[in-house]
Amino acid sequence: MTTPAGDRTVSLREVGPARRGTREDEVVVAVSPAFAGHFTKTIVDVPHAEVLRQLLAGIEEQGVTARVIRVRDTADLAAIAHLGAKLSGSGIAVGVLSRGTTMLHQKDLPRLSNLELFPQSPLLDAEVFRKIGSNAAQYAKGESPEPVPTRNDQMARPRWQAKAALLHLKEFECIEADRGPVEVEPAFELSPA
Amino acid sequence: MTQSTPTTPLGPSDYPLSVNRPELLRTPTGKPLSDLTMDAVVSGELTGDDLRIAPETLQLQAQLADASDRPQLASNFRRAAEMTAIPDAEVLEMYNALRPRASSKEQLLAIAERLEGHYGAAESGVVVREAAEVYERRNLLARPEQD
Amino acid sequence: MTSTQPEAFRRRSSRRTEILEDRPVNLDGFVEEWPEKGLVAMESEFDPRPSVRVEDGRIVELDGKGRGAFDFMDTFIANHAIDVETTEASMAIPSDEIARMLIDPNVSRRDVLAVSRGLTPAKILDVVKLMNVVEIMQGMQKMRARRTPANQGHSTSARDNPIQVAVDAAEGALRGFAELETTLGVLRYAPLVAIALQIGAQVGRGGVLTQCALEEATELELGMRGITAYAETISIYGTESVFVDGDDTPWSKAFLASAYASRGIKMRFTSGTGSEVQMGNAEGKSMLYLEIRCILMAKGAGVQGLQNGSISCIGVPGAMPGGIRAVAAENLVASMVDLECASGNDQSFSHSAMRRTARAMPQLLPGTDFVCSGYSGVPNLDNMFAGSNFDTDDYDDWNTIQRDMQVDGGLRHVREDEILEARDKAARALQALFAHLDLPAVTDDEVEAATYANSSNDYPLRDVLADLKGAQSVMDRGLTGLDLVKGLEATGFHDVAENLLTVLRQRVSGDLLQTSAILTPDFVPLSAINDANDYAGPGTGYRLQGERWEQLKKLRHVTSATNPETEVG
Amino acid sequence: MRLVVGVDVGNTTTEACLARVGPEGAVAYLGTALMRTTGVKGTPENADGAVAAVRAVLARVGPVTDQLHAVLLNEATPVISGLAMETITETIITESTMIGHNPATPGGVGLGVGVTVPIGELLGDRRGVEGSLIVVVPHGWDFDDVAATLNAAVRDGVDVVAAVLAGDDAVLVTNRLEKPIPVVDEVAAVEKVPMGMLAAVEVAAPGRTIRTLSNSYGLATVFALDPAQTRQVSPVARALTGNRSAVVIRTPTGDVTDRLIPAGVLELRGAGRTLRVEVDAGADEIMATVSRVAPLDDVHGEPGTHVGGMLAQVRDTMTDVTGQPASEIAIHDVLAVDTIVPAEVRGGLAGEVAQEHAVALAAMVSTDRSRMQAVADLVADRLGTSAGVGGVEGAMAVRGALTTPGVDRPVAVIDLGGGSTDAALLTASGETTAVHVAGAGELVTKLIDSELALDNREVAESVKRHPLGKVESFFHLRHEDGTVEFVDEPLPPHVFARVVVMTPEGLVPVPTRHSLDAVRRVRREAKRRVFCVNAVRALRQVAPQGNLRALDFVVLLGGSALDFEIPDMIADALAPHGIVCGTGNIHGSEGPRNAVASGLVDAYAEESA
Repeated sequence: MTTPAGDRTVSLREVGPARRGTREDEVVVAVSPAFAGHFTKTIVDVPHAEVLRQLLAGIEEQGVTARVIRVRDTADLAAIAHLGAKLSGSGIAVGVLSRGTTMLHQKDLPRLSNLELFPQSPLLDAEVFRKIGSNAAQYAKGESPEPVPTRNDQMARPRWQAKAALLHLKEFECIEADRGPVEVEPAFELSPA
Repeated sequence: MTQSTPTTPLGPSDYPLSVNRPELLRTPTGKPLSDLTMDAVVSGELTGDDLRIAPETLQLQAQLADASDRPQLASNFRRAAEMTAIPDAEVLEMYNALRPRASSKEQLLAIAERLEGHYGAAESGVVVREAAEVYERRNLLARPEQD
Repeated sequence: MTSTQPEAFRRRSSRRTEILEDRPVNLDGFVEEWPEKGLVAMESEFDPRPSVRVEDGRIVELDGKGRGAFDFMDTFIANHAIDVETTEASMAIPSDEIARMLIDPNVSRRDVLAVSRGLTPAKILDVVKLMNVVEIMQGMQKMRARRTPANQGHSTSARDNPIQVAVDAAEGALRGFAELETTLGVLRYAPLVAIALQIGAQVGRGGVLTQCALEEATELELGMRGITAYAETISIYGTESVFVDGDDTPWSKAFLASAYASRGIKMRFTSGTGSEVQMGNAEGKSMLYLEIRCILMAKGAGVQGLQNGSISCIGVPGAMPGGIRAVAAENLVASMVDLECASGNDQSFSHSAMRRTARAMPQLLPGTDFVCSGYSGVPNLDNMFAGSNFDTDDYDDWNTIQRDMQVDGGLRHVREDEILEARDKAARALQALFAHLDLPAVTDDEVEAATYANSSNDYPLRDVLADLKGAQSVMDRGLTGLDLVKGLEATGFHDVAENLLTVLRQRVSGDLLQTSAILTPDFVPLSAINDANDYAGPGTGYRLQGERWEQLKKLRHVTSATNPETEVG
Repeated sequence: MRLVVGVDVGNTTTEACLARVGPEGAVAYLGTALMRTTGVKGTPENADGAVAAVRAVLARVGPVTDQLHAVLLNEATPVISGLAMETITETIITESTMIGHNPATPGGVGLGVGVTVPIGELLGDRRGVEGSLIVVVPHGWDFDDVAATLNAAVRDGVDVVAAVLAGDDAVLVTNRLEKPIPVVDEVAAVEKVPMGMLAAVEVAAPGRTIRTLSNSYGLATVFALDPAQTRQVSPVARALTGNRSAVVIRTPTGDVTDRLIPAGVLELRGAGRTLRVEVDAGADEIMATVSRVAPLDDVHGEPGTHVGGMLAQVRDTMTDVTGQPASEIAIHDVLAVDTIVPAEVRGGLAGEVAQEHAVALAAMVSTDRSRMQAVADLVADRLGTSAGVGGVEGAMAVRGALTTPGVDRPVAVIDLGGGSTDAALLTASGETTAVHVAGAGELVTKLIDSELALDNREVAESVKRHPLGKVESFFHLRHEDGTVEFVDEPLPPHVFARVVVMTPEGLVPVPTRHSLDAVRRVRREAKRRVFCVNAVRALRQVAPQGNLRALDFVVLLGGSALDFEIPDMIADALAPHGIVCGTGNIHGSEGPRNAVASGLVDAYAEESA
């Protein structure tokens, strides 16, 4: 790779309770309790710093602003994404779990529904996260993006199914019941190559 | 119905009925098994109703299940015999009503009453009544809209 | 992948390690146990201790819980699955004694059932926990409901091409599957593909039963119309919260079971170890304990059988220590409570061919009602159930293992000329039937391609729009199995028409509703009633011998003893 | 009193009309039925559908099969149509001259002129880096790193004037630059951009288009061109018109051409002569040539071209149907339509798309060797009644059309079908003439499919049949007429923010980035170019001396007469000729259906009276 840089890390600094946004041109990225905290990478070792950077880049490239919130009282992806959507000025949110599973949600949809769902966490890489961010922003602008193509791999089951279950359980351990969502500021740091 | 009822309960040696006791079998339209021929199909004499199971036949299969020490299977066949009278769409409707948080207790009891009263489906009614009671205890009845 | 370690500190690997590292088995995932959360196969100190208490003819305590604390699974099992009359006596028998009964040839299947119908989930777990894999197999050999083992196949197409589904069903039926199952990529294709499956199956071998896995309403409708013959994808779960997440309860599923029977349609439930922990709500119980709750729930609902063996969650127990032993045990439990058991081996399980084979031994060697509840009768790339543990590439291996071990896994080697004949005939029958019913045409090129094809890539592309319209018209015009019979008869496929009519006629008798029922090539219903498992030790029960053994001795290449310069077959 | 059934075997549907005919020829219509046609129209396979239709109509009015006197079939001419589309222009870029594509989100604003240099050269000691630079960034560079590298270079005095990126990073990079420059991104084949060449990058503000590079003199200024060179680059400027961003690189022999592809030759024979026309001459020229040889005897296409293949296939199909040798099958009509197809530019570096011109062609064969008598014999046999061929389709259709309230002779009908558009005229004196012309509903679907680049006939068909809407939120949608509809239940997620087709089964999303208005324009234009053009063409062929003013009443029949806008569009097209045009309403109750079947009954009644 020609990129001269080394690996990036991210820390999420809490800046106060998450509030409903007022800008119509914003997308909320809602992360799960253990994202970029207890965990640092997805099930296939994509660093959370990269997940977040690409999601935010996809949104920014479309000229839309983004806010990041951490949901603390549930590890249910639909609940996280839906809460994000309700706090989003545009009504659009990206929800993401530590293991990488991602969902696009809109505030008027029933919680159990979604705009786009990416259930196969082992198949999500930086490029896909960029496209997900980009689509979220396009929905926020009222455009009609092509849904991000989802991939499928029959052999993902033997390789990843149990680890996914384990990560899911670990994420549940990090739930802090009765603590509301909090707005966070991502601070990316470049570790020396 | 013209179905002849055997005087003594059936036992394992009567199975399969289609081979050993065809004389006991009738379609819901009253035809014997031997009428279900290719000629009858081609001439248009047979309709879809001729290829359904009759409630009496399900009762016979229930006897066989009982005689094979399968009381739960037998009960299922008896409930099925009751349900042959319920139209397809209503069967699916009732099934959907039994899903968690889909119905209030009153709605479930109304279904039970319809089963018992309208269809004479006493055993099926019992299942729905039991569901109503358990759903109430386990908080699985329909709730007012919430987020 | 993630070589974050600086080069200098990386340890040098041996050549052998590199070779082992590259073995397919190392592409599989393995995780450590976490019993507190239920990430454990079957040995967990967090599982309940067995107990039962009956008052006034009602179970008031189950596995350490009083009735007031019952969740709906406890309630359903206590009310419907456990025999109140005998439970206290059965529960008083020490677990090791029951475990020994399971493997003791002097104790009949009936004697075991007399005890097992009074056992609670925790007690059953306690019993099977005492058994190693060989003992589990011994138990399965005796407790399987039907004496004669059988197998089930999948016939699907990555393009939902009905012609492919038909010809692969015909080949599968000819090779020996007693049941064939299909499902769709594009759901609206269902009517055409279900018809194709039915026609192909009846061409290959009259009396094969078919089903199309769909959401409940459409699956039931296709069954009621006589286009399919049985149903299987009725899922149940071992904890209340996961059951509710699946939008069902034991009562809704029990109601559905009666609904199927009321239409004369054979049906079984589906469950399996690992599904609850996979969905994050195992309530701290082992996978096998929760699966035993499913099995007893199915028993209580009065459904005749169960598809289990982890099924679509096989990657979870597969990654745990002793996980495949637990999967073998869940099949045994289904059989020991007198349910038909379609025993899994139906989902992509491992990158390693050795693991795939080993995983199937506890079902193949003792025999089950259906050794695979979906051996892929198409190449796995066409398998719309996300791939099976075995596919068409494995046919010859499977046949050879049957011959090596002298066990009946339900399949046989068939000469290519017979296979080509069946495939050609299935394609032509479908061509004639579609033309007769004014459904989208099947061209001669397609028939030709279908006869010699392996995967969906070998077929001409179909006009999907026309097919979908045709599929819709099947529903709109209310076509039934009877219309298929008429069409086949009118177009000169008399034998296929007769086969299908005979299958439809079975619905009137209800004989296929009994436990473990299949149809023999002579259209005789074979179930746990007239083909009850009578295993009583060496020399008894089902033995692979006589004509069937002669069939299974045949392989693609066997050198002739009379003239070693030639092959027999 | 006699019971008779008129049966019309059409291309897709078979219609039946049951009537009681009195001794004086009085007709009482008892009912109608509609079934799918079995087999190709005009072949013995039609018998199944005909019998089914007769049974259906009888079943509808009670058990009277035994009293059925006669079944009357139309003389149905087998009509087979074929469709082909030929791209006739192609935009080609040679030697990496231009990247004129329109990425959704370029970065920065303005014009930068400099020499191309790979970003790698800005790292390290930057030896050999001088002058104004356009930095080219290959795949694999992270946007943060690109921005950091450019900022560092600029801080050290390097004159970076613009950048060209492989990835979709332009906004990200410009947002991080200390000195703003125009940036074009999503250049897929960025490695083909020549280095060390003078180039220009221009980006316009959102909602604007570029001004300098789309202007020949702008290019001349930027690259210091002489008049001869300026003339050469004018196609480049033209190709960039309307873009929000562009890159032009000056290479020694680079060029952009708009090439005409030889699409084959049509040989038209008729009126005693044979004329040849190049398909790439366009639809107007083809149709003008067709009219010069009218009435057309036959058409051939140059072998080895799409046109040749299509015409041969039409002929083969007819051979299969009728058993007539291919040499005896003649193509009696063609319809050519100009269309536009989005196609990737050849030699492009960024998957640039140009709107290439194409010609769509429908051809039609009809034969007089009908086998309706065989169908009649089969029907008679199966129903145990008499059956005969009761009259020619066109003649029967006008008869049926006359039962529409408010219609009188002379009357013309236009039957808007799937493969062909048919017209027939009944004069005041009772003479009829009929004609089939190529091109109908299927061609409309094809035009919609290709112009919107849907590549999905099902969606195209749906776009053709139903009005459009745009889902603006989960609780409201805007119809194509601008009205807004609110709903109580949230709309399903798969239609959110999409242009949708309002089908009776619900909203179906159209997979396109085009706006609702663009989709609507394509749909209406396709219908106009096929049905309006064909209505006029067909009527001219049946009108006395080809004079449309001689027609008073025109009745529209057939499936497309039920379309929500085609009848109005045709009426508008005919209005200048003083024609009353509307959708038929057979017997005042059947709508545009059943005209031929009831015409058969009427003809029978008239004869027997």
